[in-house]
Amino acid sequence: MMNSSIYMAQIAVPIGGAALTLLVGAIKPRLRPAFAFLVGAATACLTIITLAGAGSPGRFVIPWQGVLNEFSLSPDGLSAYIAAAAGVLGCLILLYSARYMEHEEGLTRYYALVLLFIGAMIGLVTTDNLLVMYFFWETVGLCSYSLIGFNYDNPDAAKAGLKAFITTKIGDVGLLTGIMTLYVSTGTFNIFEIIDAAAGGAIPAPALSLAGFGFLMGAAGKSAQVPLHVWLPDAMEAPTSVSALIHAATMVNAGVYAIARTYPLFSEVAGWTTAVTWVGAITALLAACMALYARDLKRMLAYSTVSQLGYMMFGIGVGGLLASQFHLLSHAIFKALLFLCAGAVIHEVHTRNMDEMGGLGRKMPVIRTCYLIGVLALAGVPIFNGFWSKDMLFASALHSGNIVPLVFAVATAVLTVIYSLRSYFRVFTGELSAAGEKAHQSPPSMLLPLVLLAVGAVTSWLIIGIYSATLHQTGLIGEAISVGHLIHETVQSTALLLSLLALFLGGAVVFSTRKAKTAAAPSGLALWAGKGFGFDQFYLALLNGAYQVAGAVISTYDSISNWVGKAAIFLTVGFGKTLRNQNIGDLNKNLLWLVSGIVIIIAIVCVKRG
Amino acid sequence: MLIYVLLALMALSAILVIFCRDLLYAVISLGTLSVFTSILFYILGSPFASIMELSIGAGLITILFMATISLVEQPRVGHAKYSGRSSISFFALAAVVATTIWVALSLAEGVPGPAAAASAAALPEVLWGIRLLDVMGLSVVIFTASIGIGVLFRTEGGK
Amino acid sequence: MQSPELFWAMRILLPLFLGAVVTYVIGKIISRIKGDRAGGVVAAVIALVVTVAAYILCFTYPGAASAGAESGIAWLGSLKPDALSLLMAKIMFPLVILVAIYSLGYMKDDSGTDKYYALMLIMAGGMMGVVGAGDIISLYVFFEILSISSYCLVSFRKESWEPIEAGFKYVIINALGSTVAIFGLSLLYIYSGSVSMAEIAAHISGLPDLPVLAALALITGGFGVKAAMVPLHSWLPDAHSAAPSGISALLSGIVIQVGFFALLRLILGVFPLQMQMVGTILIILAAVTTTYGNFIAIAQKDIKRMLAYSSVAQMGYIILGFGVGFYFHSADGFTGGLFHIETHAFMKALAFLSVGCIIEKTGTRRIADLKGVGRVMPATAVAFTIAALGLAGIPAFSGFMSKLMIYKCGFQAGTALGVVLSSIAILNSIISLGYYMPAIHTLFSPAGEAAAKVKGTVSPAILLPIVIMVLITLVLGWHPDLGLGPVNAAVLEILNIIGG
Amino acid sequence: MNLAVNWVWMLTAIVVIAGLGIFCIVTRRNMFRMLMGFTMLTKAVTLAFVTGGTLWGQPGLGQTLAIIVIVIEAAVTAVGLSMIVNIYRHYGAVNTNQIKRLRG
Repeated sequence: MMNSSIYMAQIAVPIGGAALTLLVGAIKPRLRPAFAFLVGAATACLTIITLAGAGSPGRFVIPWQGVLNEFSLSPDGLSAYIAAAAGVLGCLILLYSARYMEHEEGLTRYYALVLLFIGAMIGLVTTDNLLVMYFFWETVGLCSYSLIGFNYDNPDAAKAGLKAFITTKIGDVGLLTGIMTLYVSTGTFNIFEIIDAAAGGAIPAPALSLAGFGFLMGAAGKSAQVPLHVWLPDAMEAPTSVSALIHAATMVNAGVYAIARTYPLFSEVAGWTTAVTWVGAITALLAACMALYARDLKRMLAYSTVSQLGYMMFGIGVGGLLASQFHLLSHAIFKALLFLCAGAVIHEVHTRNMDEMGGLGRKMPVIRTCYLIGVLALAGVPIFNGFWSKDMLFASALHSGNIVPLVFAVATAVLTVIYSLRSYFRVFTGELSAAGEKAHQSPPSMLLPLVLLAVGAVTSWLIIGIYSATLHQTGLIGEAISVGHLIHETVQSTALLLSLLALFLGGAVVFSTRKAKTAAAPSGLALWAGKGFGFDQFYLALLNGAYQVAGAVISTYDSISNWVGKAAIFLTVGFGKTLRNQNIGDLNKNLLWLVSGIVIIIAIVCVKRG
Repeated sequence: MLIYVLLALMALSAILVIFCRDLLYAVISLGTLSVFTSILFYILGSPFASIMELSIGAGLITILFMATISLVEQPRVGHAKYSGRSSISFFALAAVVATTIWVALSLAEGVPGPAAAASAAALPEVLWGIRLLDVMGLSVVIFTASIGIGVLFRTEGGK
Repeated sequence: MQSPELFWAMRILLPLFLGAVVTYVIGKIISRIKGDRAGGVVAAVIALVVTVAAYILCFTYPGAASAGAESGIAWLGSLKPDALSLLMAKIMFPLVILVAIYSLGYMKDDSGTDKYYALMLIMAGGMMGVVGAGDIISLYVFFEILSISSYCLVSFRKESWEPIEAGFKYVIINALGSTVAIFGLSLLYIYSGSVSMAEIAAHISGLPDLPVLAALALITGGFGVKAAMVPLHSWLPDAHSAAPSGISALLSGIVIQVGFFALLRLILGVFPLQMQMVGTILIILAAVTTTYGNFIAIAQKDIKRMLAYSSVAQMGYIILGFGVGFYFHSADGFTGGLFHIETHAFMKALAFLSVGCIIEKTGTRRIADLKGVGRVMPATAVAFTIAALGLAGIPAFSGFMSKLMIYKCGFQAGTALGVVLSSIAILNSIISLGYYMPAIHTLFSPAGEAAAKVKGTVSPAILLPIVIMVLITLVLGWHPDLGLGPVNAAVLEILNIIGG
Repeated sequence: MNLAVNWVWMLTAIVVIAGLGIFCIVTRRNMFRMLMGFTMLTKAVTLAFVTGGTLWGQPGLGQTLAIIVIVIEAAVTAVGLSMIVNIYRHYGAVNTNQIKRLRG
């Protein structure tokens, strides 16, 4: 049993640090990065320390009375690891920011918001009070709004922030409805008590299902699931370090967490798991198609985040809580790695268009290696952490018999391999582009986080034993599995075939078409694939087909979502304008309205009486 | 009987206020309305209210209206230039008629009989006794109105 | 033992009204001798001393212990203050004090500020009279004191056309409204033969049904004008946007709520048997009011007008709380409504004060012209942002807490109607983001012309109230219980009356 | 005090005058006439109070209430009239047709 004040500290340190950053910014602006990093490091240490006690959750309560009831924290296995991801990755991102952001304006705001973001995320996952969770949930939203719109001189950035905030807020309507429904049925905000009450049948079925779908809506908003994912790609206007923070460490994990947390509560609700599965599967496939089509490096990574989040949702839907959460951790590491690499590249070449990059591998060898590791993890190549978790996801889906969504997931895996490897080749191999002429290796303080993350991407799956044991102890999964067990299972399972198939198909497409795309001397494997198999034409056609499909999907989807968004805005504003035009400033007309209002009241009275 | 005549006259002068063309005649009709009201008050056994109505309603307010109308120098604007009057008037008049009928019918239901024996406290006792707070309130109202009119007519250079 | 009536008359009303006279007289003398500005400062200081003194005195309320005590003075019988009145006093006084401090900086170049502060005190006294009144005539008298002083305050800057046009519309519409209300009250008098609310309530079950309901409808409609229920609201956007910003803050923050309070007093005092009916009317009006206010605010181009329409929408929330409370007999509804009055008072006042400061510096009120103001006036713009986020009901700001209670009461009712009402309320908070966020967005977007005009710093007299209100908004957002004490007492009072 | 009055007619007259007052405020476009409508409406209220006082044998109370209403009416009318003067100074008109700048 951990000393419980440490739970409080891991929230209080970053949030208090955020407040102090304002002070530091006012007194000694030069010290801001160092100070923020120290706070981040302290937070990271605290979150890691709490991991040890996560198996037997303590409950730490500050009596808060009244509306909030109590400010209670109970970091169990589920939350402790997400909190640790937020803390550690946040710390690395802060280290990276020191150099990456050094020439920007408004750094006080930046560091304060990043620390607040990390603190709020840790608070979000560690509290067991749904209302407090909602508080942090919205705080995270506000932080993301301000950080995405950090460069408010850039109208696109400001608009993207606004879009992120309002889109996620639409999802929050569902979440708040869900929370209120649960509260009213059970009289408590404590999620564990609610789960117990639901098990005892205290919550009527309609209320439970309203709450379940409300939570799904909230999660879809926060975790960028279809159809509320539109904000995430636009959020690319943020500085890259912020993107890494949002995509890997904090914001988007919240939705997946909320669904995982309430899984025991809603799993019996009719249609809920199916809905989660399908939302996840469709999101995964759709976003992968879009990633294939993207030319902007960060945009591609953003779509890939949406796609991977779809996997996590899909995993929860098919009952693979462990797989899903494990994938969340893997994804957090490799996606942070990819974003930070991308940031380093963009920092040097000053463009985000992959067509204008190329051949950077020679100029930036360390980053090349790190990016390659990230890409391999994303693609699910064996040994890297993404492979294991993805394989577990497939295994869970197979186990639960959700075949059609599984087909979606495998198709997504194929596309993932294609776009991720292609991005590597386009950026780091081939001829050196004009933009890359002046590129330099990044400074050590930016490379250090990359190397650490790369090591993590290779090795993080080894913690599966501890992780699953913790989840098992907190009662979220049936049985823990050890590393050996994991390897054994994976090698034996049918899912491995699916993974490898996806890898093979994707790899074949990439390598066979590399030659066609880049006129440079083909490397060994592509030559072999192209000439040896003679599949060249076939794969090229396949790729073209995929491209066309992706193009069609994205343009259709874009036009639909644009149309819907525009229609909603048009209707709202139009309705407002119509109302506004009603008031022509004529006193007599207003008085007539007023008198008719009184007559209406009299009429209501008459009707009600009669 | 006199009461009914007075009521009819009141209604008539009210209609005159609304419909007569000349604004000055409208003001005079308003004064007439006050005078009739005041007579009615007297008949109903309320001499003080009657005097107040006569002096304030028929006197002060009429003079205020007259003075202001002469101040804006548009005594004969009449309502020749009304536009959109027909539609508004129609609806409003319909609303008035409907409400009147409804109210009259519904109110007829339970008019209390004249009280047999009520505590008939005289006016001064009531006014300076139990309603003293309201009288103080009235002095505040007058103070407020005078400051307010001072605000609206202040001549000092403003911002 | 001091009786509540005597307490209210001597410690709340007397200081305010007497203070108004003193403020006016001394302010006038000083401004004759030393000039307008000095007179204004002196008047402001006297007004501040008076309000602070009355505020301190209002904490000496002996509470429930004195509830049965008789003053022995017959004419004080027309006052009947209770916990509800005390709650309003505790909201109003800080607001008036802060606005008076703000006006010290904001109105320093205006003439006739001696009258301004006197009218402000009278307005405060009128409000306190309305919330403490125990019979229908005193209620009406104080309501008219409130109305007349606010007419004159709205048109205070008579040099430009806007306050005058708004003022005239305000006078006509509100005069109509309050006269309709007193007409309804006169019906009550004709049928019951009494003007004391307690006596009317005692007789009301014996009265014929229709006149009572007619009176109820007329009173609701009449006071509803002051409470800005749609479609009785049309004066509000004009008056609130044309008034000096301090007065806009008072009008939006507390005056329209007092208008509703007049109605509430009568409902509680006279019509406890018609709860369902009242609930129905209020729920319908509230749903319409909130939705209408939010939609029309989206289309506004003038930032003060936008805030004024947002007041309409927020008033809808308050009325919704009470409507649900009456209809479903739920204490949570009353808590939500009263707490929203409290939080909204400070948030909306904050919004108006900060916007007033921005308008004064930039000289424009068009939202589109305010680009980049957030960079040259960061503190004020951040204060506006906090107010707007609070008004939109984002957690961590006080507005969320009060709105949460209003959402909760709908769900708690357990019926489809309750869930629908809560959903309407929640959806409306999204719609409201549609105008708050673009405004914030504009303030912080790249600099425009207006931002270039800003010169000099904001005076401390303007900044101090803004900072205090920011603190209140943030603290109540995290620890609502600090503000819930008086609210709970008031809710208990309501439940006592309606027997819940 | 027992006058041979049919109270229903009395009430009807009150309602009719009030209705005419409201009608006048709503439909007339001349500001003076709008204020006159308000005055008429108030007359109906005073009459109602006096009627009530007579009806219940409380002439003192009825008169007091009527006096209160009359004084307030005068105050509001005075403020309204000074508003009209100011409007005239700004707009050169006293007709609501021309006072429509605040809209939307």
